[in-house]
Amino acid sequence: MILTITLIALLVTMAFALIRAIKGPTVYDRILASNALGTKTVLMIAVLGFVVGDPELYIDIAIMYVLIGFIGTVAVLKISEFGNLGQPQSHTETEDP
Amino acid sequence: MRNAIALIVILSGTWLLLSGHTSPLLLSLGLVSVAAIVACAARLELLDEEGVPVGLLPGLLRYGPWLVIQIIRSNLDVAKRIVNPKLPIHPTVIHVDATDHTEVGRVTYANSITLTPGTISLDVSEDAIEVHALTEEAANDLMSGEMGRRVQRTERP
Amino acid sequence: MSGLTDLLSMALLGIGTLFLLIGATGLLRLPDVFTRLHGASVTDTLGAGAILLGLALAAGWGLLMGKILALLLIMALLGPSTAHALARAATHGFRKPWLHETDKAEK
Amino acid sequence: MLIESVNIFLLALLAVTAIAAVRLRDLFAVAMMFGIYSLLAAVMFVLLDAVDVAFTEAAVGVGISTVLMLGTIGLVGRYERGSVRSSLLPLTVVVATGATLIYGTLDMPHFGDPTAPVHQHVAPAYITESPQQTGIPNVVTSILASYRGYDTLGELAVIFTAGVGVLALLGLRRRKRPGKEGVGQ
Repeated sequence: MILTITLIALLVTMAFALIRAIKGPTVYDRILASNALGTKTVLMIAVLGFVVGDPELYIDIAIMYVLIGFIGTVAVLKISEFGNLGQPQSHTETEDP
Repeated sequence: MRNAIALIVILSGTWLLLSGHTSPLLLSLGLVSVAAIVACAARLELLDEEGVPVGLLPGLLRYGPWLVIQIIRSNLDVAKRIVNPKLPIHPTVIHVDATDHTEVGRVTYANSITLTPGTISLDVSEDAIEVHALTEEAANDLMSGEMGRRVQRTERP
Repeated sequence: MSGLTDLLSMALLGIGTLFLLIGATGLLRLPDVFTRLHGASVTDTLGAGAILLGLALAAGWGLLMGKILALLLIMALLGPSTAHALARAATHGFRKPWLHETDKAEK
Repeated sequence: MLIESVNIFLLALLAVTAIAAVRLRDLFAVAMMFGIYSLLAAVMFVLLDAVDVAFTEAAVGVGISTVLMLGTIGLVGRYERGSVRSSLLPLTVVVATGATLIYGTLDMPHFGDPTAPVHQHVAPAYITESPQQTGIPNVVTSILASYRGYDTLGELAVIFTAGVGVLALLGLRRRKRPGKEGVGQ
């Protein structure tokens, strides 16, 4: 019962994060929304494991997702900050309007 | 040497926790992968106090519970301000002194600040941490230096 | 005893759900990136923490509980790193934090 | 019932994400929308019990393809120019193709149908016999690494060759002109 409520709340928060990702307005808002959505995905998979009745498998997936999401977000931030993945290079980031 | 043993223990624990298998074949395969990782870490010279900070563990165990209480307290405060639009938010940028901290200490300090809702570390330099605070209370709380003193105690066990 | 654990687990899940929703509201309602980061961190710390603790209690003693607690630990360690990286990137991207009106008047 | 509702809601979010990605002109935002799309799709794959596909979707969709797209954006600029041509013909083609594909799936067995041909012979054989035959607890791993071991070895050789080829092409240029290479090398 409470798991169902948690699941629905997770879906609602995912929708909220999606709205923030669409509205922006800055690049960082979108990255933040994408990252928050990643956290919710992980929680959702963990909760789903208990709803479906196979928590062992789903928790493994959730752990994998946290690690992948972390690497993805940091890579995106590195690009948005330095314009590349860390190689010495002149700053080529396009200017915000 | 102590660090290598600690790393072996940590990796073996992680492997056992995540796999849950105990058959001899899979256990020996796990052992091989642990050995390979430790060998790689040794060759990359990651087995120093920075790579495997076991010396910090007792201090962190004492620091952890206090941090959890702080996180819950400031969570309630931030949550109240989000729910009730009448309560004002007052974003400020402050600089917290971090001259007396070691490198690991500054990292712990900055991460603790970020982990506590209402304050986020923006930039870490040699002697100070730039912090964005949601409210004046959160900023004043941080400026009182209680967290800094507690982090300092974890550095020197 | 088992009934008590169930009750505690349900209470933790309820608290987590509540903070999840509050954090998401903050993500939508607050005025700029930095303040929104505060809102997101409410979800990431207490929301995720309470939900995962509730699930760990529901799982009972065993490997599963260990895995859930490991997940919680990983999230607690990686979360602030991501948040700090985001805040730093936003500062370096010349996003001036939205400050209170009185502060602006002083400057 | 609950799982179906979750699936429908996720599908709706996927549709919203896709439409937003099409409509946005800021390519950085589009890349982020694709990342979000992959995350949502991965949850759906997990719900469909396709765990390994979900792993791949998360690793490739959220991780590497976002990075590659951002690398490309760093080279070509961030804003899309509006198209001058009419989009009527492409729309017709896409709608026609989509309709054909949906028509094609009507002949396929219903989702979760236990009498479908795939559930009659091959799948049960692998599921029941692979632990005894190979001694590996995970069925997908046993198929990839044991039954189709040479196949996988061949695939890895191809990918390795491709990787070495790309590195050879990019690496040679880098050594001649340091500091001039592309972003996503």
